[in-house]
Amino acid sequence: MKLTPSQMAWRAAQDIADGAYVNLGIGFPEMVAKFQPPGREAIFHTENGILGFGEAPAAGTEDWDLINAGKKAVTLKPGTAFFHHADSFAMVRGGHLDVAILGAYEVAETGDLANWSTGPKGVPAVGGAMDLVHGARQVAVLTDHVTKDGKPKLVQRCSLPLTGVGCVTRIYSSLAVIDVSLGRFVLREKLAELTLEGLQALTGATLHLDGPVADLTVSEL
Amino acid sequence: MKLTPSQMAWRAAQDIADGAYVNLGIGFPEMVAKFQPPGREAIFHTENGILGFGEAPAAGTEDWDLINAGKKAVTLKPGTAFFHHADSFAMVRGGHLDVAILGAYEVAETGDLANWSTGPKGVPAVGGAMDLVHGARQVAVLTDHVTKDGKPKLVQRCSLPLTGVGCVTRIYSSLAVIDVSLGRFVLREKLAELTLEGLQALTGATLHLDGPVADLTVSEL
Amino acid sequence: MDKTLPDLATAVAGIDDGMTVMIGGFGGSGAPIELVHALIDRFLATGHPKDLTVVNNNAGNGHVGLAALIEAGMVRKLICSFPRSADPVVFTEAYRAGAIELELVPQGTLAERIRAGGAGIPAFYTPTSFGTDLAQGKPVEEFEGRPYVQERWLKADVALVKAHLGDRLGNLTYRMAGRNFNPLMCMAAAQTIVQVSHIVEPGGIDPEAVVTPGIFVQGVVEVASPAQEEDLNRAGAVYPEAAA
Amino acid sequence: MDKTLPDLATAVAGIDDGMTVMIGGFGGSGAPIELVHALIDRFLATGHPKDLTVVNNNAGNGHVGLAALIEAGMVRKLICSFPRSADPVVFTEAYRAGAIELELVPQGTLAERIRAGGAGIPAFYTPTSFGTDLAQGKPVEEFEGRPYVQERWLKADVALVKAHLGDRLGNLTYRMAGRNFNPLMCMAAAQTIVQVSHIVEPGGIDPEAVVTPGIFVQGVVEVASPAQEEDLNRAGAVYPEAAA
Repeated sequence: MKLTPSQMAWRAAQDIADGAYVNLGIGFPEMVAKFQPPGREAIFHTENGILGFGEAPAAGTEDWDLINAGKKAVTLKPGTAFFHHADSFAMVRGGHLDVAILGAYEVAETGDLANWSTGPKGVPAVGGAMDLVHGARQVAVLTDHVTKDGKPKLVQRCSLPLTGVGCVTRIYSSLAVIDVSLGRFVLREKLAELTLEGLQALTGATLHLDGPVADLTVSEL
Repeated sequence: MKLTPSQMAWRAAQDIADGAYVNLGIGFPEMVAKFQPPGREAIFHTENGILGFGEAPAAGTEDWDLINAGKKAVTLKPGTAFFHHADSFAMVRGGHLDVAILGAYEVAETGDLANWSTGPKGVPAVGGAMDLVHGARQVAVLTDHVTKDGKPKLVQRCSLPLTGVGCVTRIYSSLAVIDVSLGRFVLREKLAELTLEGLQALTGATLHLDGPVADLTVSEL
Repeated sequence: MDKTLPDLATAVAGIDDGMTVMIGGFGGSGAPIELVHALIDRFLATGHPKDLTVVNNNAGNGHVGLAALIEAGMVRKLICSFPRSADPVVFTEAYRAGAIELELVPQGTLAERIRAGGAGIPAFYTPTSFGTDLAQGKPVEEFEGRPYVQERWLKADVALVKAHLGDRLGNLTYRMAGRNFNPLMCMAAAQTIVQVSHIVEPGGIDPEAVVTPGIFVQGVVEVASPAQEEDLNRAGAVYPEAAA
Repeated sequence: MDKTLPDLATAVAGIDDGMTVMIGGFGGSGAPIELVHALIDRFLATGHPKDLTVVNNNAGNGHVGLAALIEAGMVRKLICSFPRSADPVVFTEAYRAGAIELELVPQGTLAERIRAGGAGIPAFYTPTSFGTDLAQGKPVEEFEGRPYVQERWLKADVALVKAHLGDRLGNLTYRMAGRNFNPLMCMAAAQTIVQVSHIVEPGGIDPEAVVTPGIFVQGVVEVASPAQEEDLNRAGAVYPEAAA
């Protein structure tokens, strides 16, 4: 009774307007590109200097100079542009992206995001995430609602090192769609088979209501 | 008994090494490009985004998208590169130029330069001069030794608004070649027909000697 | 996605009183004269926009383009590095009459402030202008034993830009030294309106040769044979002609 | 003027112990593997250079290129944004053993610090990292009601860069997303050494298409068929082979 990563990606893709400039984080968020609704064409940005690239090439036809930030091969499309890293992050930091969709270890009701360090034991790696949380008009998170151990990933305050303060505006979880607004989680959609109480029990901070909560409906995929 | 602007430009050109990256200020300094010694090829930079341009085109063949900072038409050469203004001034400010040669209203023995404003009455115009005095390894001035009224342009302290503090390293005047070193004018060359006392009388600060003073010899042109 | 616009009048329709407008070009090279003239047409027809703050390297030359914009009385303030030209009479008279405010900025600082505006960098330090009148009132900080002046970003409501090729996604190339401030201004404005000599299909510009990626552009209008300010001035042109 | 170099050994001959070396590339794309391997060859033959500070987006992958440089014990400190990869074992082991120092920098900040180094901007402000561990000890200033972190420029003694075309004046183009940090590193190093797939005559690169103008380049060496890190790793390559 939870969405698969593909289903989360599908749901996130429904909110992306035609012509939007979008950066998709490494991992599950990358899948959002596959689920653009018919008739809409978002333009995808990758930190390593490509705007408007196409989908993955067939295996064996990769060109390893044509990769995305996750080091996966992509393809050219008519209108693709290349640029260097400083121009790429001018796009990010300068507020030119409409949407960034990132993974998360934890998201707080304050909008704080933790997604780069699991603490002092691991090798820390931040990449472009700290830049992406500033600049994009909409910073969304795509994440399982709870950890593998069943602990809430949506919390009052992050316990892990922060990626950004007060930056997340929307969460696409495996159970719900939640806006982050004025320091509160505002529930917009939840799986129909889940009660509000059931969802609250899996969430580390209070879920507020602001108007009706829709059913989170996703096709099988 | 003074050098013409062409002769000053010829003298300055003798000090430019093969392969040097050089920016020439608007006006008399622009003429330096014409007098490169045989076998040497400097690469000229202009603030408006060209590196390695060629000489002026024949009248009537100008392309007004191909101009220098003085808005004069130039030409392409094999190896010319175009770039935008931020990259152009990265070259300047980032210390990538070997030599900048500028005009002057006044130069002080401290190396201070005044060349952008004649005071509150005129319309001020600074252009790229304030950037050029920082960054180029050698900042030279090419100027008449005295004003049209016969007043010294080489002075103890500038009376006009400064372009830069302690930035000038060498002066090619209509009478002499003078280094600016440790807050002093050090005379290197003077016109043979001029006595040291005669030159000092036309100079607003003490001329120091550091080794022999050569004759400033320039062909007729 | 289609960012192409049908005509010049549509291209400048969204520019309102009091806006900050960046205008590309260095002297006449890369100057979007047709867009500027369309803006003057709008002002003559409607009385708007006025009280503009204009950012340009220069202050116009003769009686066309930016000079004509100033002459029409539309510009309250000019931010530029070099308000001199072969024929600067329009700006000079307005300035001496106190009819226009001038913020003089060193050219490299102007370029970097515009880039900073586009890149989300609110402030930076430069050696340029330290110890001069143009650094007055600005914070100074020492790094590695050398003093630097803090400069702030510069943004605009609208940028009017001239490019060479453009596609409907807004990807642009420029023509020689006509590039100058244009790519920077594309980055720094909320609305970037570009006149191009040729609109091409997406893919018609080599992805390696794109100078301004489309993300920085909101509108593209084709002006197939753009005028050069230098040619207009040599011919003694005045805009609008009726004012001659 | 001729900046071409006869071979890889000559290209890396000037790199000394303790230097800061920027190495271009994002993962394997645009990574100058042959220059890095030539540097390893020099170390194996002479014991130098060592104690290098290396600037790269990543920390190597597998046992070639930057990973091999670390494995050879030549790197004292790494400045990077993302020290993870498909096979990060070399860096991870060195890091866990305390054999290598890590300065972790957000990717956009890393790019901007390098550009600032090349552009003569000693410091700038960015929203990135505000309120996080990576902002610790850095000055914070508020502009227009929002807090920003002050970051400093980053320069190098040497940059090792991979480009596509290069001429003897040092003008360069890159290949697709192999561009990444390479043009920035060219600007920020006292000595920029570039491996190109093809050396062309001056004029062989369209002046409009030059990405790195020659002023930022000190040496160019041709490596006609450069290896791709991804291909080497899929083949299980180890450099030098004897170490396998």
